[in-house]
Amino acid sequence: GRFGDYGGRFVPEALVPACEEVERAFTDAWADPRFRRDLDRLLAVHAGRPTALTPAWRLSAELGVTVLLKREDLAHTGSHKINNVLGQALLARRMGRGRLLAETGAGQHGVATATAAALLGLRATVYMGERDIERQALNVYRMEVLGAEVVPVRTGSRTLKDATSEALRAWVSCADEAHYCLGSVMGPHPYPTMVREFQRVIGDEARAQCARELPTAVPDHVVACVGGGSNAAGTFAGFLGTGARLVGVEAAGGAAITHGRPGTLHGFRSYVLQDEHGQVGEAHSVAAGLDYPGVGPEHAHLADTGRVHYTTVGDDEVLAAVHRLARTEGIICALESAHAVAWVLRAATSGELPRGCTVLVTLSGRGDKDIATLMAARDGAGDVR
Amino acid sequence: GRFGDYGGRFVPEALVPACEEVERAFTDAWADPRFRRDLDRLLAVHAGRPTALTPAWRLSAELGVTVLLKREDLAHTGSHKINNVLGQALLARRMGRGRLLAETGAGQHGVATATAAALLGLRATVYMGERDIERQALNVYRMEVLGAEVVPVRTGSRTLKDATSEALRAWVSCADEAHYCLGSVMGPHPYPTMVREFQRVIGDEARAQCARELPTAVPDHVVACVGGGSNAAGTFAGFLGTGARLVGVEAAGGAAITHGRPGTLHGFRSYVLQDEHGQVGEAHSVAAGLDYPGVGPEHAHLADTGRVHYTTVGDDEVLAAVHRLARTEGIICALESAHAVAWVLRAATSGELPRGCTVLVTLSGRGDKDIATLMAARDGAGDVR
Amino acid sequence: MSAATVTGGALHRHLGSRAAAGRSLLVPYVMAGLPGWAELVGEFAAAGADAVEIGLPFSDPILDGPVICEAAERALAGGTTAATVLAELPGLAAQVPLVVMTYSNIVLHRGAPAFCAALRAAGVSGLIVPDVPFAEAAELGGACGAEGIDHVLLAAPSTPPGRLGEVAQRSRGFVYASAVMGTTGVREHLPATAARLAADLKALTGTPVLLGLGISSPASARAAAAVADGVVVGSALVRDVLEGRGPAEVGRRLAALRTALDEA
Amino acid sequence: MSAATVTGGALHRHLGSRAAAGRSLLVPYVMAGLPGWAELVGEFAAAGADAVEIGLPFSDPILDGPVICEAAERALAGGTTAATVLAELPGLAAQVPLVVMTYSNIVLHRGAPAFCAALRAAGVSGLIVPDVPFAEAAELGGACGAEGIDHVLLAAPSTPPGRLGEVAQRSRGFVYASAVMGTTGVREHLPATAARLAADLKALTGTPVLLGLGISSPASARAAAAVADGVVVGSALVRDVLEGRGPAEVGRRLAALRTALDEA
Repeated sequence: GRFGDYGGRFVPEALVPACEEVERAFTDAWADPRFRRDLDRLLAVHAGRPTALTPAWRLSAELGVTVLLKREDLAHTGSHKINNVLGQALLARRMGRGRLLAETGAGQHGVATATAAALLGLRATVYMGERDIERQALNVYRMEVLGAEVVPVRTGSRTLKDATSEALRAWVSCADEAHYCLGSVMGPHPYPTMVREFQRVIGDEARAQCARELPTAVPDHVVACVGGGSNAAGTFAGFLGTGARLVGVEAAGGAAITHGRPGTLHGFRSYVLQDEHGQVGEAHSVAAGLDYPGVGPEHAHLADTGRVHYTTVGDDEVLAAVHRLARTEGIICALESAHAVAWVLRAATSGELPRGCTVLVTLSGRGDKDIATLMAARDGAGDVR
Repeated sequence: GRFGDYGGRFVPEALVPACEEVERAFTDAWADPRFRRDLDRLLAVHAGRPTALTPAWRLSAELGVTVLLKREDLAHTGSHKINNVLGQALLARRMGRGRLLAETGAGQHGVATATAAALLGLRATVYMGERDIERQALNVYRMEVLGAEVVPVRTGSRTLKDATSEALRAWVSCADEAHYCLGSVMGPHPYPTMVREFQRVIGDEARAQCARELPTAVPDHVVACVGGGSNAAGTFAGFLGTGARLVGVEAAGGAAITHGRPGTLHGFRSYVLQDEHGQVGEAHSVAAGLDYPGVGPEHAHLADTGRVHYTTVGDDEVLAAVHRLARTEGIICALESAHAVAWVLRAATSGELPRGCTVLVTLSGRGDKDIATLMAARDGAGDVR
Repeated sequence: MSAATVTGGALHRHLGSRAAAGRSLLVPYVMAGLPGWAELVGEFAAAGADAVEIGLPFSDPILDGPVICEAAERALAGGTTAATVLAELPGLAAQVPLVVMTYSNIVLHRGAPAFCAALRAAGVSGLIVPDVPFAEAAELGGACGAEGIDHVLLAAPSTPPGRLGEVAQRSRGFVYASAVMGTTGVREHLPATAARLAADLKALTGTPVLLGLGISSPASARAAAAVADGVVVGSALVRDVLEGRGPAEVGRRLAALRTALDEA
Repeated sequence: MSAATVTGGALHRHLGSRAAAGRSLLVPYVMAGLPGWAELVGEFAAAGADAVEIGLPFSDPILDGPVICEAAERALAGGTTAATVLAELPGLAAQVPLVVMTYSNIVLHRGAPAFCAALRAAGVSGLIVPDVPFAEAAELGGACGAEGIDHVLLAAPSTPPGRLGEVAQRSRGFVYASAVMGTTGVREHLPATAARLAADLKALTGTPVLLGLGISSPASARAAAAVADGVVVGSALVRDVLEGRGPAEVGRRLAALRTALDEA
């Protein structure tokens, strides 16, 4: 349950047995070829895996750098979130739980959870901040169409951070019948490890695909955006054992690693954005999925050891990256994913990415959910592109 | 260019040479292994093919019928439209055309065309009825983000039918530099044939996947929705040579085959919804993609010969089908696709689909675009589900 | 329909003899069903039209630009149908041949033979169906021939030489030479594509070659008459009607065109 | 921290001797930073509290229900920090031991040793950190021990027998027995889970076992006292404060609970 100084299980004693049970069940399931086979089959026939690896031909030519895109935007429900929820939903069924609890910010993990619950005949209860509910009415209704109950959270800033707290609180009172389907590589042990393992399919697939696509087999750089950090954790998991340079890109307004300091939040110790008194701050990013003041504990450790380089990009670069990728490759990626793309654009220009090198970029999701945000950015600021 | 009495090339003499050139270029390209290889690679690495074949476990159990879903909703841009536009965009480049013209109704084909154009470095001009532009602002902006120009069409009903007429008119004046990237198996020869060939990847994949998934290799029934009819044409192409019963499902309010009579529209002869004076009618369906008063000429022929059974479902059944599939399988399909699902629900209940039979249903696209429509239906009518 | 058996009807003879006499032909277009359209036929005859094109409105006119599209919409909104128009035509006692222009679905809806018989009964002597190109024209041409209706074919700047010859030889009444790659509409100058197409066609047939699409001003009509046997004028006149001008006033615009042609 | 070396501090001795004397213990909760909170400590002491729990507000209190969450938000909005609260505590001259309750990030932010030293300097004798469960408590327990602060541990109905024994033996001051699987909040009746947990704990330790979470009424307090050594009462009192009741009035609610316990 530890990654260096980070991780752990900082939850009320009442939740410790539930966490322990998840840990036992996951360890057991992950070692069970039948569970793995069932999950692999769900990922293939339902979620559409493997997702494509797309050579970004025109962008590569413009940058003088070979860019490969790992296309989680093509996965069912539109992002990598489905990998994790299918794993946890199968696990919940194995544990005899009839219901999933989940937190959600913009709604992507909530939709994914509702999807997995419907598929396996489980009930789903999704906690969502009242402000997010107002801002993301379509995703709320999508969850309802899938049969999930969406519970408004009215504490604190009424956004993702508070929804997560509320989901943990709710879990305390129903841990015997419900599984908490946490959405990123955070929370109390075993979640950071478990979610990474459920997401490592991204990195494992990409590794094999790069081996077919690249003469060098392994790309020189592997880049992913980091909020809680699950798509990055899954991507990096496939390349930690290689010589690839790994780069995690945080939102400038929600950069727990770059601007935070060690703390505990939502059951784990990691870098956390907080004020000088230890109160946890709110993150602010144009990408709702990166609006989280903490970061998965393994990322904190990977940052401390230097194995992964973490950096930030700002909202303006991110918006420009969405447009650039759309016009060169015909892909409107999620604003979250665009952080990784934005870093590539910057690094190719600055020379941090030398000409002729190869870069794998994980596109964690598609940008359909962000069109209204892009329109508002256009209308609000003429210089967005 | 003929399917029995249907098809042909009913366009102004000025456009005939352009159609002939498309025909020559397509015939040549389709016989060229390099073109096929290039297209197959684009479909794989960019569009995410093959798309999954999903056994609908819970729905099958409820219905007593084995339902398999061909998941075009997982293709890039969210529907089968990408198959055709990648083919035509590659063809346009081969023909030395620097620009694509396209018509669009709700915007799906327009977005797909803009996507293919961006990917191949072509310009795109998309004709869209003024009413549709107002109703589909997000898709309009999506096209603009992809670099396409969206031209409002102000004639007639200011919807898809008129956008198609306008695109044909525009093509007359720029046929030397632009390729008309028509979105369905309609229009003048060679479009109905060409688009079917570009879409047959749906049926070919599904045929091979069924052979792996089903003990009988071939499903007893193959079902697809029919507006212009491209996803159905592509699906059926893979099964015409088998013993499968083929079913095309039209929208009750836009059922050219079921309620229309032979006529010419947009360059081809087929079944057309028209009044007693030969004026073409407007189609009305909750699914914008089926709001077309004509149908591809090959479907007209397949209907006359009886090889395909065409039938209709109404908006209420369609809305119910979206909710049923969402709650049993975790898939919110497009309202268009839900027509095929709705027919399966009805036929399984009525006994038209006997217990234990196998049914392949093509899900032509995902329902993200329809969430606002679903919400309006819920708010407008309490009995939608 | 074989080349040997196709002979011209009344329109063909009428226009052919006028052209042979050195007259520049002028064929104006009337959208049937717009206010005053019936009177306008008489005004046009009086103003020097050699024939009048009667447009039967269709819901999806793919060769027409914004002006004719709007005219068709208005006519349809007013309840105009092929039947109502054809019923009115005999009462006009038109002084010039009438040529119906409409789209293939209107023809197909009744069936080409019945439609052509109705044209004949209404006193119409020619038919233009712009979305039936040469390669699709066999059935319609046969039906026209059977009723003595002259089937006017279109040629375009893009039409390849071989087909241009066939169009030129098969077209009856006149050959409708599209002055431009485009739709009907008002254009300032005679497009550059017009002269070559007209010259090519005239080299291929003795049937009058009329330029249409975009010819609207006396200057462009004059320019067209210099290379062809005459002009078809549509949108400029229909625009007048849409803007509320009465038959007499629209007739004066045609008279100005007549004057320009006669001076050419 | 090994079981052998951990001895109790002032809180431990104070509560232990009172419980041994047969008194049902009553520990009310005050959210520091709310209006009148400092006076409330005195009122509670006067009304018969055996110790007072001082809540240091935290932005993300995952064991707290709506009442305490709202209280924390209000306190934080008013500028309350751990430092401002600890600076005020010595001035209260509290007549009973003070126990700070806060979340781990507030402790970790200064570092556990520095935080515990600050508690000691402020005259605090106990510490409850609900999101540091037993398995994570070693570092914090050591820091508490070094400063003579009694580290109160929580047990829950879900805590398995083995760990229950460890919690019972390591907890100092009292054992905080969660009456229910849930968060802090006002509940009508003593949950059914409470009695068994209290009995199990009492069988494992001589340290007083106090039931908390959801105990709000004289009736439920009396029921709790019948199975445990006393109660912790939070949300019912904090709700009074949020609703605008003054220290004296809130003190009277506590006095009623005191009476109920004494009659039990």
